[in-house]
Amino acid sequence: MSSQATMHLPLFLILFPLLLAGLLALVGGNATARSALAKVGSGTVAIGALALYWTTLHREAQFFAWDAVWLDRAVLTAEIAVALTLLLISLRGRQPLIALLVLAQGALMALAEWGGHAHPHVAAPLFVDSLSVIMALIIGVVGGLIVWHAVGYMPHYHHHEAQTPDRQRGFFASIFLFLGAMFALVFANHLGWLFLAWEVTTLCSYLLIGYSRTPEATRNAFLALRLNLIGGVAFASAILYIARTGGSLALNEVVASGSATALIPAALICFAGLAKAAQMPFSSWLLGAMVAPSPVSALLHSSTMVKAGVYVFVRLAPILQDTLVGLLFALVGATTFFFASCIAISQNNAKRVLAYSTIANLGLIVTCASIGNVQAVWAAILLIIFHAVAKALLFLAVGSAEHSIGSRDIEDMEGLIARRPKTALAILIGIAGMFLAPFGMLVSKWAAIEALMKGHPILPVIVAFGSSATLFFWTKWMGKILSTVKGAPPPHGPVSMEEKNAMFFLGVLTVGLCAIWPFISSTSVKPFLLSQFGAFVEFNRATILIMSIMLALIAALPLSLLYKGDKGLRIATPYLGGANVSERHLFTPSIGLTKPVAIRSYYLTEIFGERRLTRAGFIACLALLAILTVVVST
Amino acid sequence: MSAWTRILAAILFVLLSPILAGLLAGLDRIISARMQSRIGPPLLQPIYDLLKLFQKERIAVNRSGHFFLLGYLLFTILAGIEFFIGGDLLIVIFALALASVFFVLGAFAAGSPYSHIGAERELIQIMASEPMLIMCAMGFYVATGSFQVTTIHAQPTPLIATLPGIFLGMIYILTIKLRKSPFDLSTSHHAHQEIVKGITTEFAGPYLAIIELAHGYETILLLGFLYLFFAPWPLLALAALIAVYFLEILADNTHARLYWQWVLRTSWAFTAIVGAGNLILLHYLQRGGTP
Amino acid sequence: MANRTVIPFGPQHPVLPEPIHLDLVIEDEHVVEAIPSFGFIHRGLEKLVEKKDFTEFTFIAERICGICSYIHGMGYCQAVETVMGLEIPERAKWLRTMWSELSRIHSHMMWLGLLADAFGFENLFMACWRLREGILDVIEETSGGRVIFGAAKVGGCRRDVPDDLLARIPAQLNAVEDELRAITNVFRDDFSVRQRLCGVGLLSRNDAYDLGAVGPMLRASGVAQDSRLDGYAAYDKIAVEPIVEESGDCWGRTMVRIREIYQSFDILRHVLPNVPPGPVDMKITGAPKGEFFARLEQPRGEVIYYVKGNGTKFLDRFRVRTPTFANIPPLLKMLQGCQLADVPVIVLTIDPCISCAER
Amino acid sequence: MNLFRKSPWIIHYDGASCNGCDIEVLACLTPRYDVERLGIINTGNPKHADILLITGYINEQSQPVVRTIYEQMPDPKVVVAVGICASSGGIFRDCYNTKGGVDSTIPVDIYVPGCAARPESIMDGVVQALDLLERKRKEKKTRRRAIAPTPTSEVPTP
Repeated sequence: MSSQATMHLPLFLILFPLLLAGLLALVGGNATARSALAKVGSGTVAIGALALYWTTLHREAQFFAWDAVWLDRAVLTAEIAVALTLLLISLRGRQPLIALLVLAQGALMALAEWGGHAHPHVAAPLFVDSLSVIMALIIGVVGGLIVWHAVGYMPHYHHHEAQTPDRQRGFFASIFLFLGAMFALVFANHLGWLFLAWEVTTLCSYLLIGYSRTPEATRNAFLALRLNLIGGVAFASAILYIARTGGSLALNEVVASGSATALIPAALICFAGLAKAAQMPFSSWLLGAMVAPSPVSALLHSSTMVKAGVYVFVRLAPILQDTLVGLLFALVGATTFFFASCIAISQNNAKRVLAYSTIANLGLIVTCASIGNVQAVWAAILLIIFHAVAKALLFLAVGSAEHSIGSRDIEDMEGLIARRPKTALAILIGIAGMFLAPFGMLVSKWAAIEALMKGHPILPVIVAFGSSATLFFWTKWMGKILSTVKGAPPPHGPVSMEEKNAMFFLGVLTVGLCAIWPFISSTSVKPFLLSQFGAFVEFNRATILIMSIMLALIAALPLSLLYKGDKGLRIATPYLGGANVSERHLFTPSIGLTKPVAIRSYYLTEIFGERRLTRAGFIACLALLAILTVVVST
Repeated sequence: MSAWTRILAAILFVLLSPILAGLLAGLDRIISARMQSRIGPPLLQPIYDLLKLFQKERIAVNRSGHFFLLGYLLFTILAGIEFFIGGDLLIVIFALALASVFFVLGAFAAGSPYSHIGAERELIQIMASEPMLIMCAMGFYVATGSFQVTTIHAQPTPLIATLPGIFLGMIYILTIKLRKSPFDLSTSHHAHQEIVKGITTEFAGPYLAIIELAHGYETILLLGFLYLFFAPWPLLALAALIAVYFLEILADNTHARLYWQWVLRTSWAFTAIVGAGNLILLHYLQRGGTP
Repeated sequence: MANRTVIPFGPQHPVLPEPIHLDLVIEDEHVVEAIPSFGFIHRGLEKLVEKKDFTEFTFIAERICGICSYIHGMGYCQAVETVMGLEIPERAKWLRTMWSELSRIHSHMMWLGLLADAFGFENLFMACWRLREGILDVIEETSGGRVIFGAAKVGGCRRDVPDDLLARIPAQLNAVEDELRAITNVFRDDFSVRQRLCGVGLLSRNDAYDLGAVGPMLRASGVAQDSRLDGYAAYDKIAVEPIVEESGDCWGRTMVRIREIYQSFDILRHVLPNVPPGPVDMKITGAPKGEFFARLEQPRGEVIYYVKGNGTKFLDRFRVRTPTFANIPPLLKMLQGCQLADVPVIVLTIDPCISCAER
Repeated sequence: MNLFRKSPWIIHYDGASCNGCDIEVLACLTPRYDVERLGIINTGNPKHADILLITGYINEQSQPVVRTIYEQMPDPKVVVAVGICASSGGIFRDCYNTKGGVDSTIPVDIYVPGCAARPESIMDGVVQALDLLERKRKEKKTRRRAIAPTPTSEVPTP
């Protein structure tokens, strides 16, 4: 147990958002006060996370011994309060299944608490290690930027969706509650505390998804609640199991006890993680979450919620390593990666493409973490970082693009580069960050393939197929933005300053991370891996060099556009079978005088149809989970 | 191999590939012509064509398309350098994929319907061939324990003995990469196509020459991949490469162009069976039969 | 879904050697709609009857189309001869039959090559066209021309063919036929070719009949109809069995044409030794008065020539109803719902002769 | 080295012909004539082509098409009118919608006679076009050099 000196920051990060949530709930009715509070809050959270990172550089894990009975009582009370709230929600929404799930959770937790065995005791309920710090950075910086963006975005949202009642007070309060819960989740060492944070994020996601209160939004919010509560039941069972077997509820001790004793609770918690990380067959809630305003999607997809799901996987990776259970979880992740990537090909709604891509990438993270060897975990952590940044950027940029072109259809983004160059650039950077060498996601994907080879070769094979599908839909989208066929219709509305700021910073982060990831890897990921595995994979310097060359080349290429020496270039009309009319994309049709050419992308629905592949993916993953159940119970 | 020979190999790749690829294409055209009872062009024809294209007027639909072609060429060469200098195979594959993405984006940016359809088809072709390329690297890894070309090249026994399935899969997708029938969906050199020249439709003169040049580099690089299967015995390797290339020409001359669905389905199915099958079998064999 | 690409297909397009234009509406690669546009090679040559006298007009008629040029010229002559009540010499009738069948073979072989080109089988294209040269050689030897050879004449033939040449031709034809077997086997059996032809461009028997398809199109959908049965030229003395396939797809149409090539070889083997001696043309006096039409079987199907004379050297009206024209409605029907890759193949299976259709 | 002599790529367009010359143009590509010996490829895409072969005369509807194709070809380019219709309108000269030969619409460099033009004459026409290509390129170069001092000549001055 180390000094208490740095304990203030984590505590502050947990409590400050909660305080802000309370403040916003009180005075958030006033627009000026609300935006000021939200801005201050987002800035403080981001700075707090950065400060935490700075103060813990190269530090060992620190545990905060804090043994007070009243604290346990308080947590218990909070848990009961959350359960009651959920029960109330389910009764009001006439959702008997949800009520049943809440009651089941309550029963399990009650058994664990008063089931007649020794009350498990956790000496240090909170801790900070480099993984928590990385997660805190993501939550604080990316989450903070998203909140900043939301301040500018929400008035536009209500301008466009005039029929939606303005409940921004509750909106921002929920967001800060969410952030607080996420911080608590990554700093909690006591599984009971972790579970509380877990349930609070579930509750917040319900509130945020159902924000617009349209029938669709309400339905999808309940869907999210239902699926996540199934995971919650598994989590509660894990706690009960540990309590009954007389184990420790401290996360670090669970991990340290190894796969021989802790495999069953770890599997149960990871099952909960699957639901939260929207893996098949639980993926539908994340798609439903698209009805919420863009910042909510960004929050759920990049820095919070789904990241909580994969966080527990990374934490429990040492237990899963080299076990059949781990392999099965890895297969669920890989299968999800493959199917979600393929389905994304058939989608033309930008946010759905992003949603499927999130599901897919979380699948990859789950796969890596479940394999659990040191290199795979390294890849998983880097994937979490890069994905959070690039995906947040994409969601925010798509949200802004939606406001300026009035559609979230990818086909309507044709020629966005000419119409909204900055937003288009943000989207392009985000997409490049998602799949192109030498950007972040690819670096980690490459490490993932190498790491998975040490697991089982079938995993990288599935990943290889899935990633070729990602190449298709991302490139298609980039091409759509770049292709200048139509003339530029006038943009709808302005983009607010806050939105621009957030997109700018995230864009810089996406590109900047490519340059500084070796630094992050050695300062933050390395200590964590050393503490967990006692080993670390050094990266080949030549590889880093060639990646840097590629980055430099890509950066230098646009400079060639500045070179105006090409006076010999003649601009000609495109090839239209000789039927051109003098203007660029008009041709002489069969009937009528002129007709514009229309170009649409391929969606390959006959092979990558959503319904068919979703069913196939669900069946495959359910079968894997069934095998998993058999393996765990024997 | 010493560092100097590796650097020399990379330099030779950059300098000689266009000529080598040109000769290969010339030979291809002559053999094809003979198969069609024709005499065919001179051996140096592709090189004449390339040089001529550089002398043509530069025309384009807009000012941005050719910028992407530069990326295509640069990253193809970079991938080749990384390969011949003995670097990481996965990096080579990713750089190659990046190059292809640039090419496709160039065609998208050209904003013409025919090049757009060509670009979409090219994407389908990339999607069809990409898994096999990655599996090839994975096969080398399982067999040698490394992704480094130098290590793979230094194996004492030819890898074809342990990776026959991977080799077959590579031949299959080579047909896609070389744009040969039945897989010449996005563009092709000879036959008339429903999408005119597909992805290259809007690129004229020097820009077309850049594409041809990059394609030449890509061809040599892919043959380099195949060479690795026979690395310890260079003569056998040469014979195998000639045989494979002849096989590609033969396939080109004995097949109609097929549908994209067919191309995608068969190449995924075939590479999944022979490639992944080979990998998994090898994985278990190496573990001594104890899964 | 509204993700529809709209592109112009033609008039300049490498797989359509002749300019027609389609507004293609496609979804992914499925053709939703194809709206044709014509007129790029409309010459208005029917109107030329006012400027050229009826014997001279034979040359114009031969240039309705350069592929089945001879049959156009002969059909026109036949119509005029009927109006004028001329009975042409027997030898001329047999020679006309010979040249019609030679034209049919060369046209079908050319078509086979173009079809192969359309589905991207370059080697097959080259092979078909290489053999076709053998037929063109025969045509050149007998008439002096390759594609437009001007052998038709009102009242018979412009040229006689020496008997020793007639005796030599069967050997030449046999040589071509032997080599052709190997090629047509590819069309029949090759895996990739069948992938591209079988089940593509289905036209049911009823549709073919209702939409007025003619020629191999109609016969491939199971309707046994062949104008040669009407017995013009020397066909009344030759047993012609209409070649019918039931499948109604592109493969069926290919098979019909391939079998017709062999049928034409058989007919020629029967015709060549039996060409009777005698003159090949007759002297024409007067001018046509009255109206009539001739109905012939072209390689592409049934063609109708309508002639109306007023007793002067210049006809009142000349009208051709060409098979391609009749086959356009079925074509549009077939194009709906096909793949983009099938568009050239389907367009080609009607064996389009736009020059004929637009005149 | 005169590269255009070695690698002329052609494009063929049917103005308004009877098909006779068209199939003879195609026949040039096939084994008996095999123009690929001379490095000739039938590209089918104006943007890749050096030589435009036009068969048939020009009518109302094909005129803009021919113009478009000609404009889309990069310099240096040569136009070969194949057959007597393309040269002068030929037998169809008296038709009511004729615009005349190809030279009524775009500048023609080589005229190939014949009805239908035989493959041999078409090849002869193409071969005669080869030297023209190189000459045109040189001309253009010198012309550009002459114009070079006034690069703003394209911009209309107010």
